[in-house]
Amino acid sequence: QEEETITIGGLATLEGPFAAPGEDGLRGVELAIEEFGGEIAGHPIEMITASSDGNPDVALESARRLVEQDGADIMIGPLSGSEGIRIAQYAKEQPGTTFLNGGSAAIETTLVDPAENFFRFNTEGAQWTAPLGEYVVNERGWDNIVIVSEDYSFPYAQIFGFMATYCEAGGTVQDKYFTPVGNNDYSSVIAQLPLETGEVDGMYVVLGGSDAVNFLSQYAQMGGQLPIVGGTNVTDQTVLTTQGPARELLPGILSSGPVSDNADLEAWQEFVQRYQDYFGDEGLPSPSLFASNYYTNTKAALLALQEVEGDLSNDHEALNEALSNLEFTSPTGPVSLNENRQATAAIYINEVVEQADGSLALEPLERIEEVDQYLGLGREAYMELGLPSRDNPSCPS
Amino acid sequence: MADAAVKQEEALVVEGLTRRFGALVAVDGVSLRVAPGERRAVLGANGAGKTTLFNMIAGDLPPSEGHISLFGRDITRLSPQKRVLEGVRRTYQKSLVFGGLSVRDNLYVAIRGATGPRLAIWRRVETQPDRDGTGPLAERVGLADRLDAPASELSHGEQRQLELGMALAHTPRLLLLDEPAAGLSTRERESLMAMLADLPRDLTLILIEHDLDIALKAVDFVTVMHNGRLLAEGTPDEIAANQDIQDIYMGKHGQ
Amino acid sequence: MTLRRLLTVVVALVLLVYPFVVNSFWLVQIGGRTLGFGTIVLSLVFLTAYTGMLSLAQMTVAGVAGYATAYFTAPTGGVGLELAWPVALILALGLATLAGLLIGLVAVRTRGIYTLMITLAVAMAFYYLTLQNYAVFNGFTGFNNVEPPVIAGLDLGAPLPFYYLSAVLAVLCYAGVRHVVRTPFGLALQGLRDEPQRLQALGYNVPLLRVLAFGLAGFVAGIGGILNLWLNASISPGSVALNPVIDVLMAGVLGGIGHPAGAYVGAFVFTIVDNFAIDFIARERFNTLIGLVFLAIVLFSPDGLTGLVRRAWARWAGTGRRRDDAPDDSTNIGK
Amino acid sequence: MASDPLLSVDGLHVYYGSSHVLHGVTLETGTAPLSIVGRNGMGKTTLCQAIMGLVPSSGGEVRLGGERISGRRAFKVARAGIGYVPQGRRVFRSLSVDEHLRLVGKPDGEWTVERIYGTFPRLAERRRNGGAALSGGEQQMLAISRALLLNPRLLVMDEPTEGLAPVIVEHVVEVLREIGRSGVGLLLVEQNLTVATEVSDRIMVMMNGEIALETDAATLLNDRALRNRYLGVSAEA
Amino acid sequence: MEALLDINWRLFAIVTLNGLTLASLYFIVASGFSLIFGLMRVVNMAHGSLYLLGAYIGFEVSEATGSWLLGIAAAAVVVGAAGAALQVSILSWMQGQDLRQALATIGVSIVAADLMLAQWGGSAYQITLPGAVSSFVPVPVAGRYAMARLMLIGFALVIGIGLWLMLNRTRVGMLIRAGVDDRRMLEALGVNVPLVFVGVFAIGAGLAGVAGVIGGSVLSVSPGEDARYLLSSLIVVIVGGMGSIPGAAIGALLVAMAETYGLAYTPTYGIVYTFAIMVAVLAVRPQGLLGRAA
Ligand SMILES: Nc1ncnc2c1ncn2[C@@H]1O[C@H](COP(=O)(O)OP(=O)(O)OP(=O)(O)O)[C@@H](O)[C@H]1O
Ligand SMILES: Nc1ncnc2c1ncn2[C@@H]1O[C@H](COP(=O)(O)OP(=O)(O)OP(=O)(O)O)[C@@H](O)[C@H]1O
Ligand SMILES: [Mg+2]
Ligand SMILES: [Mg+2]
Repeated sequence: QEEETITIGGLATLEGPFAAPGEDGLRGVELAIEEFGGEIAGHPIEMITASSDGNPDVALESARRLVEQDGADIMIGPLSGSEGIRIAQYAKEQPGTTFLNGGSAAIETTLVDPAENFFRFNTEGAQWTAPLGEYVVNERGWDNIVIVSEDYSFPYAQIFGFMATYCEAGGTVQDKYFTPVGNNDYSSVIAQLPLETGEVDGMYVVLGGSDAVNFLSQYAQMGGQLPIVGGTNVTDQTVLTTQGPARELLPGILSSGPVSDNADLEAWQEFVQRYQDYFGDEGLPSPSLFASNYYTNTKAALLALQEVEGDLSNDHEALNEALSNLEFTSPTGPVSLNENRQATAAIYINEVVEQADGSLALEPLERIEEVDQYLGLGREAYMELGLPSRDNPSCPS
Repeated sequence: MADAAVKQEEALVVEGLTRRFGALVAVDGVSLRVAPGERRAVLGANGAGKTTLFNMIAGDLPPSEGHISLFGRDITRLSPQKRVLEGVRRTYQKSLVFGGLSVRDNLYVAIRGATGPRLAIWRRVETQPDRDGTGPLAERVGLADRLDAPASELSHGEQRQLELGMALAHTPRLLLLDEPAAGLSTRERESLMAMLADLPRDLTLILIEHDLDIALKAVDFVTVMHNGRLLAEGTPDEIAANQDIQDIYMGKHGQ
Repeated sequence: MTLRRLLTVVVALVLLVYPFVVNSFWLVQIGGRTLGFGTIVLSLVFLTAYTGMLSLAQMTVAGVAGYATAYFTAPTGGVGLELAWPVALILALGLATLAGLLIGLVAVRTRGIYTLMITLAVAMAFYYLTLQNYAVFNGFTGFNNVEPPVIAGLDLGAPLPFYYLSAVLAVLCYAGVRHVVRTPFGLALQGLRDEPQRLQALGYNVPLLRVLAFGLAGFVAGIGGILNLWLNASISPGSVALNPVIDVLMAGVLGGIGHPAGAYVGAFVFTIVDNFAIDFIARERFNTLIGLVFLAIVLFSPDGLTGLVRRAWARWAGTGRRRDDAPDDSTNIGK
Repeated sequence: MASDPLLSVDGLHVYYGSSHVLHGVTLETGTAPLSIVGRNGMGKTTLCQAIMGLVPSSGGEVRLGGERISGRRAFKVARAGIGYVPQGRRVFRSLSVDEHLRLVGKPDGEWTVERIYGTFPRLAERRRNGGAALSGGEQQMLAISRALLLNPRLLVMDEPTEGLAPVIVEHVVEVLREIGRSGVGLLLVEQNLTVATEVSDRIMVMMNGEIALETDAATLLNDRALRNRYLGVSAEA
Repeated sequence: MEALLDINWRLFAIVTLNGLTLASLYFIVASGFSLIFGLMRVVNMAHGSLYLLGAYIGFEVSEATGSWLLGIAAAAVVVGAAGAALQVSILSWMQGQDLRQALATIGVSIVAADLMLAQWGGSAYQITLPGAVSSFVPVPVAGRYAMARLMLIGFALVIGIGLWLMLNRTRVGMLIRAGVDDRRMLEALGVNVPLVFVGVFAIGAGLAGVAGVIGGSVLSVSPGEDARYLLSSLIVVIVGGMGSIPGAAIGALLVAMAETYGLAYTPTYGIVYTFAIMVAVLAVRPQGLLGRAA
């Protein structure tokens, strides 16, 4: 007989510059539900959505609407870092709902006083970049770099992860340049940067979206030739789908992150195939990082639901228990959670390449398995480092 | 009379007052002495500098040179609103009324401005004791039947009447009227005359007016300006008889 | 019975009964937000309707109160200073008033549309400041976990108490504004809106009045800001960014920027549209819908929804419109 | 009628919101000047504005030389040949005197910028002053000049002598008489009875939004009772 | 002492050039805004949207035709027409009610932003410059400098001088100022004021379109740029004085210089300096540096 419907609320950024990634994230949710035939143990699964514009206040408002008004049993989202912190905090007010992360990657969400019913099956910003620091020292032989970054928490986390292993491996950072959010003319920063290798071996750039495009093209305009490693956002879909001359500057850039377009991984290819089949022209040519993260989290929820046969009694006691112990193969490989309900998973080191059809894609150079929340330093040592900021970390000189 | 005593007695003393707009000298070294209770007219062709003189006395324009003193006190540097508190009130040649407020509220703001406290915030205007003053005031300027109309809906002439009413809200020591009769109909001009005659004797009045019927009848003394300078001073009869002034200002009217 | 008296009774009843007919979302997120956000809008309407100065910095002033409350009650990551909550709240409201006064000082010699531009720029300056400054504003992250106080066992953060707290404060602010505009001070403000030179010639200190008006508006916005902070339990630069700043204006216009009641009507409608527009139109394009609704109001009812209602009432009652203390056509405001 | 009158106003009604201000005004005028007098707030300005298309009328019509102009936009009314001197001067504050005149002036035509400067030498002296930086009387001269420069068929003047010095008033009276002689129509609203009667022989009195009386200058000047009744004048003028 | 000698003059020269070229871009964007605001007292909050639209149109056309100049022309025409349509269909109904017009344009900008997002997505676009300008020119002290950026200065000069001539050497400028002072009176003098206003609005909008193409070539465009350039235009005009073209130039210079020097020497508060300048100017001259007293 028909069981009670289980409602999944998808929260993503559907307004403003991050609307495209937000929409792709929700495609991930839809795809996962579809994969289970829209039903778990006789419970029809219904998906409802709400939008934010990247502002935590708005994200909270939408989450409340999904949970308190529309009665979402399970929440998937949100997309960006500070929204995630806010939603994880809201989760504590709503023990009767299970929250899974969407795409957000702030460290604090699952590190500082984490909520019992908030789960993140994707890796976060510092995890994404941790392997890269080591890689550039060991494989590229760079031991002195400059960093150019936007001045807010996500880039801090990315630099934090990167430097944690980079310094350990013997690298030094010549200088960090933080540019205020909202700036788009980088010429005056560029005037201070080395244009060619010499004393400095390379540049680590953490700028998102059009800022990355602006920076890279202005740097090239001024004749800059330093090799570039990028934060995860420098090579995401919004940048790779750039139109115009800046495209030519992207191939060759190194970066790291949880996905790689050309990964030779069965789970990934299967996911891409499924995505392309289901969405056809409506979706992006290839699923974005956000589609993958939302998909992974939704899939985790559905797997756990399946395990408990849709039992949501007692404030989702069984479901939350199942989620905590869940291990499965996501599009990027095996995932599991630690005691903070934060994923441990694989990270790729990628290089941007131009495909045969002219589009740009991430080519995997290396895959690092089981990167955990503590970046392999162990909880004690990691907690010693403190939270990332402009000045933390800095390589001991 | 000793000089000091004269100073004491003058209501308004203007000395060497000058105002330049770029190269143009709108008011050029004008000196005036107006006794308390005197009614004085300032006549002069268009652009002679009459309004500019008023602007400086009332503080709306800083003078380029010269001094102004009121009842023996130098007010040259005082801000306009301080001068009001010293007892100066004026009307504007172009009516400035509060369009969004009713006639009654317009008058009430004027009454409050004179007596204070101006920024009282605890009691509503309806329960303020001095609110009653608005009725008689409106009566005086012929607006009694328009008390509740918003000022923006008054006709031009009615706005002139309101303009006058706001200046009369409180008996000032020095009243400056800039063409009070302009825009008034014949009937309202007569009321104006009557009202001017009724003003308390200790009030000092200076009047700019092109309507000679009013200008010459309502005053004791006339000052004539021309091109920013003082051209002549005298009783109305003397002025009316002055041929130069007839030529440059009055035309055949004065004959 | 006049429209006003009838409405007063109806509104009072609705406010009292509302919590018992709605779920927690409608109680807090719609009701609480309408009242708190509406109070911020009220400060804008007050300034615009009665002083002719359209300030887009009201969200900023509210943000100052919010940040101050957070700073003094919920220190985060080494930023902040824990104080007893009454002290914290007094400080927060004092700082908001001060911020209002300072913005008033900056804008004191401007009018109408020029004030709008300058206050918008001030608002954006504050936004960038909060974003870049870590010592006081904790930068991009801001403050999280800011809970309202528990007084004598009553948790003001719980939905019902929070709602009533918001309602009481909103009613007080509204009544306060209605009162002030009919005092000599309020009349002087309106005089300043219409003809500042004349007001000065009547013995009023015009710049002082302007600055005081901003200060008063700052105080009201501060109350709204604290309610807004508690509603979200946190504050960050996003709370004072361009979007929320414009939201205040949008809500004011929706409700009618010529009358204080418009503030809450506007805040309510805005909150509803903001939350539910996504249901009316496929998930991508609901911002177009919001924009169009807003445009339609600006085009067809310059005095907003309250204006519509008042005109409808006037027609229905068959009488010529009685003039209220606020000018009926807000079309000229801000000129 | 054989030929259409220059201006005919027929049953004109105007409302401001719910207040009825013009109650069916009817008048006709040819090239001979016509003056309208009346107490404050009787609707004279409203009539002028309604003729110009600056306030909407809700009944009746206005014709210029037989051509219906009511309902048209103000600029079309002006182009049809009416020059308007508004009450309260309404000069453009950010235009200099010279710019005002050049804005409307045409090189050909009866009135040229040079002729204006000849007529009002004061304006020539102040040609660089901005509209807001003029004395009241200078503004009034400018407002009159602006209308003259259009070289209209009909001049509608709303209290054009307000704020002018007596010599200038005389001068304006001269100019208006000359205009009357040159075949240009004139509708003059005046508070100054002397001016009204000197310029035109035909006088209308407006009261409460209606033409209450039509008479000639001599009658009005000589009949105290009549003046008293319509204008509220008690003493002799 | 040592520190003084230590100044990196090359850096200083480059940063100064950067400031100049950024100022040029700001001026180009703000000129249309200043024109519309100064002459018609319309605070066109959709100016940023027109900028963005111009950039997208310029991109499409120059990609399709391979000609950058055609891109500019198309943007000028299309965005100019869009501006005219905005004036005719919405703003003319509320002429003289500046607040309402500002609000209406806010509404328009919300809708426009959403529709452009639907059409062009969230990616960053860059318009290909003609080959000739993608080179370097030697500059004393600074070493060498990108031609593309220097080109901005040229554009700013051309646009600035053109506007100045239009406003000060033709009757149009007079007409518009008069229309703003007292629209109804101007109509009563026989001027078709609505038509004049549509014309001005089209020119102002067209300038925004051109600015979009230029900005999209030297930097890039993506959603969100609309608000950014609206804000910069606002500040430029506030600082420089409304309606004054030389004022806009000076305003742009001050704002851009503050931003670039700030970014180079004290990056953290670079953006805040801009606002500090604004407040300082206002405190001394509320009508802006070259603005006429209101
Ligand atoms: N702000 C100003 N800038 C430049 N010139 C001005 C300014 N204000 C007034 N003037 C000039 O100064 C002269 C004196 O002006 P004022 O207003 O005092 O004349 P008035 O005597 O009152 O004339 P009227 O009788 O016409 O009102 C005039 O010629 C006028 O053009
Ligand atoms: N905008 C308006 N709204 C409402 N009522 C108005 C408006 N303008 C004028 N009135 C009213 O219409 C009536 C006629 O006004 P109008 O200006 O035509 O009078 P007038 O005869 O020209 O008077 P005056 O001699 O004072 O200029 C007056 O009672 C006035 O209060
Ligand atoms: Mg004068
Ligand atoms: Mg009149």
